[in-house]
Amino acid sequence: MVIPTDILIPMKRIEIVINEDSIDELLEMLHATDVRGYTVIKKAGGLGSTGMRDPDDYALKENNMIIVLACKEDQAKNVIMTIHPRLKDFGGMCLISDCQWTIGPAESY
Amino acid sequence: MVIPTDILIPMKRIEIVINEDSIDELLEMLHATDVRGYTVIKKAGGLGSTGMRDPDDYALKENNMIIVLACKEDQAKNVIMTIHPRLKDFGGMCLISDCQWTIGPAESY
Amino acid sequence: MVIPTDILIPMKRIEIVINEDSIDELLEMLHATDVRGYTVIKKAGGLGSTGMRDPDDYALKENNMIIVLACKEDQAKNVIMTIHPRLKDFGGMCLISDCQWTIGPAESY
Amino acid sequence: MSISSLLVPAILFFALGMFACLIKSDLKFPPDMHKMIVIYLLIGIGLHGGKALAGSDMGSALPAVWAALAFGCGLPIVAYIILRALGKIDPLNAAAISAHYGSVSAGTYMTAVAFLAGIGVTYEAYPVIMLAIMESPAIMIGLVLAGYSRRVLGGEVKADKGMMKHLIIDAFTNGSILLLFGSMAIGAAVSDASYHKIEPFFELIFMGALCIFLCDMGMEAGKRLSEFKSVGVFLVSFGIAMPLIGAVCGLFVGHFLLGYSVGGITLVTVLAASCSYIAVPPAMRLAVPEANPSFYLTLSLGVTFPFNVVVGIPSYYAAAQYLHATYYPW
Amino acid sequence: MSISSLLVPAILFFALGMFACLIKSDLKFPPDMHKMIVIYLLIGIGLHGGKALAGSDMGSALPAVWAALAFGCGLPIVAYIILRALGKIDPLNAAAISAHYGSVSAGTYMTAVAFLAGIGVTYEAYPVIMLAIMESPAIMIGLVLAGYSRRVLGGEVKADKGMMKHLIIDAFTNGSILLLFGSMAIGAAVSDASYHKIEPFFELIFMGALCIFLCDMGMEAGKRLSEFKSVGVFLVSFGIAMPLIGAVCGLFVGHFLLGYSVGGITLVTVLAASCSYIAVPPAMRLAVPEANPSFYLTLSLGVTFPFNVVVGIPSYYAAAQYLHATYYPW
Amino acid sequence: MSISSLLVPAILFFALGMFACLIKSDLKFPPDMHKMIVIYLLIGIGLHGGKALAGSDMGSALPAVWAALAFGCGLPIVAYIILRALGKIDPLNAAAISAHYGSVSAGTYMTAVAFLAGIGVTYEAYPVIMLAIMESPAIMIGLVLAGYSRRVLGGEVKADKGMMKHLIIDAFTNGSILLLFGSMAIGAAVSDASYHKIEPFFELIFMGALCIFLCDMGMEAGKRLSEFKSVGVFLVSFGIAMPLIGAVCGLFVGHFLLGYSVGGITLVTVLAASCSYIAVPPAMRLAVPEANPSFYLTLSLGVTFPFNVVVGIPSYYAAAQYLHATYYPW
Ligand SMILES: Nc1ncnc2c1ncn2[C@@H]1O[C@H](COP(=O)(O)O)[C@@H](O)[C@H]1O
Ligand SMILES: Nc1ncnc2c1ncn2[C@@H]1O[C@H](COP(=O)(O)O)[C@@H](O)[C@H]1O
Ligand SMILES: Nc1ncnc2c1ncn2[C@@H]1O[C@H](COP(=O)(O)O)[C@@H](O)[C@H]1O
Ligand code: NA
Ligand code: NA
Ligand code: NA
Repeated sequence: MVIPTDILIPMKRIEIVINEDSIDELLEMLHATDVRGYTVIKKAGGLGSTGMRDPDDYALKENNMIIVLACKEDQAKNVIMTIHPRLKDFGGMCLISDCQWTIGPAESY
Repeated sequence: MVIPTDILIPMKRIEIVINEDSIDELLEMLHATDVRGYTVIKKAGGLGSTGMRDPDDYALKENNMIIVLACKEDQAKNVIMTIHPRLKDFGGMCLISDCQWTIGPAESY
Repeated sequence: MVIPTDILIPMKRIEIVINEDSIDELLEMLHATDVRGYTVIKKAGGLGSTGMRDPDDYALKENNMIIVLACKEDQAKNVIMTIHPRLKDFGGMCLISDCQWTIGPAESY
Repeated sequence: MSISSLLVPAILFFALGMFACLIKSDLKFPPDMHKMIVIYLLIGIGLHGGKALAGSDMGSALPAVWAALAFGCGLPIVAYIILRALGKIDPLNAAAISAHYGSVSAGTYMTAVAFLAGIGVTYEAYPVIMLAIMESPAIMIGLVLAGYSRRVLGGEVKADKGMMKHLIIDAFTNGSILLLFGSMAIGAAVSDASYHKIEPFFELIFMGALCIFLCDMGMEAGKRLSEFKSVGVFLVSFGIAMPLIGAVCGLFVGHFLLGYSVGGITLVTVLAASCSYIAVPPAMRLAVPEANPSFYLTLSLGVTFPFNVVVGIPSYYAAAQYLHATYYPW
Repeated sequence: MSISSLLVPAILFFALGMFACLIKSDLKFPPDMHKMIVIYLLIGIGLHGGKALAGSDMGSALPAVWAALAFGCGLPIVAYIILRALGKIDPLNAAAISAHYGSVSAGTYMTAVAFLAGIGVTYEAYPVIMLAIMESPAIMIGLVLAGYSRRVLGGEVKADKGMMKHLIIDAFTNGSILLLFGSMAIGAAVSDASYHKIEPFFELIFMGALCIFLCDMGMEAGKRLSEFKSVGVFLVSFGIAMPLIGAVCGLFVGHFLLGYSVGGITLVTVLAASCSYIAVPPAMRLAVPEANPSFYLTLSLGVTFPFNVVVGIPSYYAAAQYLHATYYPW
Repeated sequence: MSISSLLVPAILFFALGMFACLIKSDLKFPPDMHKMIVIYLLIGIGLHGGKALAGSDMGSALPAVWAALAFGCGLPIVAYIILRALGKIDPLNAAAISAHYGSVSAGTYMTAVAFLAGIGVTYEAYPVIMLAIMESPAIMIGLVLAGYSRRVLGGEVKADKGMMKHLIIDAFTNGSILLLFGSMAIGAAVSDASYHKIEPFFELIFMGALCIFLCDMGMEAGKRLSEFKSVGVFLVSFGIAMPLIGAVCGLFVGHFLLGYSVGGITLVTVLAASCSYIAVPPAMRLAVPEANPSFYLTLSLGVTFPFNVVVGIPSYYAAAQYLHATYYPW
């Protein structure tokens, strides 16, 4: 890789999509695993096993939220193992992939 | 990988950015490939070959939409081969990367 | 990989989360590195070293912005080396990962 | 009642919205604008109702309460039977659709109020109580019908008490019901002097704001209406027949049981004929996930609502007038 | 006309918005608020115009229609020639900019209405028709000019019929034009009694809402104005000269051809002098992607609009007064 | 002053909002709606104040300005001492909280105006100047207190001049302050005839719009109030005691130093007793990142604001009445 590796840290990127109603419970679980950083996108729509969700829909008003979180591998394990049992009820999806954190900002992971 | 692999399924993550005007056509194409899940983010902005798009711009009112979709590799192939010929007209971008789906939620892929 | 590789270009995906206030400076830096495409999501929330940010919060009104940008590896290096020194002040995070660009749309990278 | 008196601005704006949708105009109101106007209109109708109630005999309100409960419980059962017997609609979709017809549409009610105001007809204070009360019971009946349907289907009926409780709580803490009841209480509590200070905002400009609301609803109805092919001829006919059945019940109850004036009968009829698109859809989505939302939304927003606004209200008024003139029982 | 009569609140709020932008205040109105007020104002101006038209001789409206079409077609050509001949602006940018000057700005029109109301001057019912009609033709002329420019540039001109058709349809299903025509029709159709019910919302509070709109526009104009360096001295001068040329045409047409009162002449002049920032920019973005949007947006929002609001309107009024007093031909 | 005169709609709507939060209703107003109403209310209060000031003796405004500055500087210091001495609150949190109590809450001020209007009490034109002036100085004092606290804590005090400058500029280009001052200036500048044109929007419907604002604030306060456990008994008591201390100062200054009428004293008292939740929180978040925002937000939005709205305003009015009747010094 041409980018000097000393400014990059290998990490996991976790991306969760979930019904807005369940967000409080999910965040509490994340806080319990000592996650120190995540990013939240509200008012997302989508299609899934429970049908369509469109935040602009006049009558149904169902929103998805997206949570993106970068963390070290052992913490990722922690997160996944913690939320895994509840995912069945949350619905939505939870993806994990590899990424690299650019050193610089406060280590909020 | 420290996370037990039996709760993870290797998948592809497809991320499409597209002008809001073309979204209906794109979604129809996705539905035609039997995609069973995707997530949509509206009111995104950006820069591309056709210039800047800013959803808050007073006069131009051009929005991007982001579609993220996780699926098995063969389905990903399906999706890419289906939308590939239209991408020239859609503009925007279509990225594919590797990810892992955490078993738990309904298999909406 | 089952998707014909001649329609895919290996690329880097850079994902930056930053306080909305710093966005202008960041975008200027990106423009200076001749980045020709990026996507912006506004009004994101999140948790980080500086605490919670919630775009819907009544009193604090702090928003994150997410910038996603796909580019070739050498340009990615360019981007990272340019913004790296400023990341300490920007806060937030900057992730890099591998992805593949589907040939078709104008080459806005 | 001349033709020109039928040209109530609110209804014309509804037509304009449907027209915009028909010609595929890019006209689009911000979603938040819609939410804001709904909040405003609910508070306005509540305050006005509360003030009127404060000046009227509360004992006489009881029959209205009973009538509201009867409509809320009875109409969904009628609807369910029709859908199952005549339409061979599958039980769960039938249950979900039925629930909508026991509840009410504040938008239709307000259009009727605008209609009566436009032709200068007065009405009793009680129908607004019925409006507030009728939102919820239909949801309960919908749950019962869905449970019954599941038993009919022979599937295992997980006695989801949690869901039941959740929905019942929802039905009573529901934002729009709270706004309606809350502002009715406030309207009843405040002094006349205080009320006059807020009257310009909540009454004077009410009818104009209603126009913007109905223009938006016209677009929404138009969007839904365009899906009517996926819904089928039977359901579309049901979406017109059911409000007529409700209307007959409403006329009867309003005139013979409640003994209201022509304006009051019209409003009771509109309540019985209208069908919810605010409180019931999300509840049914949650309680009967097997049902297809595009069925009940197309019916409620795309068929019954426009039918009531454009054809129903003037007809109900004419019928009330006829009834009042013919069978005046006192 | 004393100085204090020039201090119309709407214009002062415009200045406040520009000032906020100048001192880099964090003042920012929600984008949806802007859209909502625009919807409200367009409906208000349409209803008012429709009502006035209903009471006036529709035959006499025809000259106004012709004048509107003439402005919409003629002014862009004048602008194109000036931009090409004097400014050596490249053909496609010239085409895109020109199109804006044949269309109108409802915001400028409403400010002029507020100005006239502030000093108690009446006006004819017809200019509002011109407002509604002038939105679209300029887009067509812009397309023609762009096609001509492409041929001049020698590039292959893909006869993009699809785009042409798409844009023409757009021009007539455009949301703001629909709202304007639709509410004009409604204003003309409803009875006086019905109209009085919605008047408080659409007329009584109109001028106040306009102030908030103009404050927001002031911020927008200020933002655009700050980019004028990238636009160059010639274009900025053009952004001031072109409305003056339009104004001369407007004065001439309004006085000698249409024979309107001072108020009517002022409005016709404002229409001819103003320049679109609603319907035309997205159309040109689509039709002439080679043109730089920051050119036409800076000119239209950052130069011509503030010039018209702050300097233009009172001057046009003074000129109309002078003309009316001097060359009264009847 | 009977009980029913206390039932001001605005306050009842505030209670409704808190109730909705208490029963965990899904009632939620769009965030942009809140921003829009705040913009509207600030402009309305500014215009009204400006108009009143234009008709009054500007020389007599000076004492009000001095009083505002004294409150803005003095009250945070008092608060800081109490928090440090009695509460053993850590210095930086104490500094951040203190700053809020030197600034004002426009929402509380407007509720007081609604209260006085409801019972028909008039007031001087000057308190609105105090409202506009008091927003900023407390931020400066907060910065000074934070600097002092850091020195007390012995930590290296990076003399962050940049931040200081940034915040001072912020304090004066702050959107709400600009709107308030700007519309005061416009209200003072425009002619009566012009003002009458915009009065219906900014005055006539003001009290009604305030109700919606306060309903929303009730929900916000309820949300914050539910966090009061994390804040502790001392801080909650402080959130009630501090406005009372401010009120005593306000009563004294309003009556003995400024010599206002009962209405004017009430407003001055409300200003001294109220506490900012608009301008100060973001400034403290930036300037004192070490402080816990949930402390100052819970206190300001969850404790002091509801206390002032529900209990404070009527009490301050009663006290002003008593003072005026007892120690009438002229
Ligand atoms: N395969 C997928 N790819 C992307 N997003 C998904 C996928 N499956 C589900 N989602 C998202 O998760 C939400 C809820 O999914 P579900 O619980 O399956 O209805 C959907 O509305 C989508 O936004
Ligand atoms: N290299 C890129 N990285 C991220 N987003 C891109 C990139 N290129 C284009 N986009 C997005 O796609 C939109 C349309 O691109 P285009 O059709 O090239 O103008 C842009 O506004 C961006 O949001
Ligand atoms: N580990 C992380 N994962 C995802 N987002 C993060 C992470 N750390 C910080 N962020 C985002 O960056 C924003 C600012 O971070 P900070 O400057 O550390 O407060 C946060 O509000 C989050 O949205
Ligand atoms: Na799923
Ligand atoms: Na592209
Ligand atoms: Na960070």
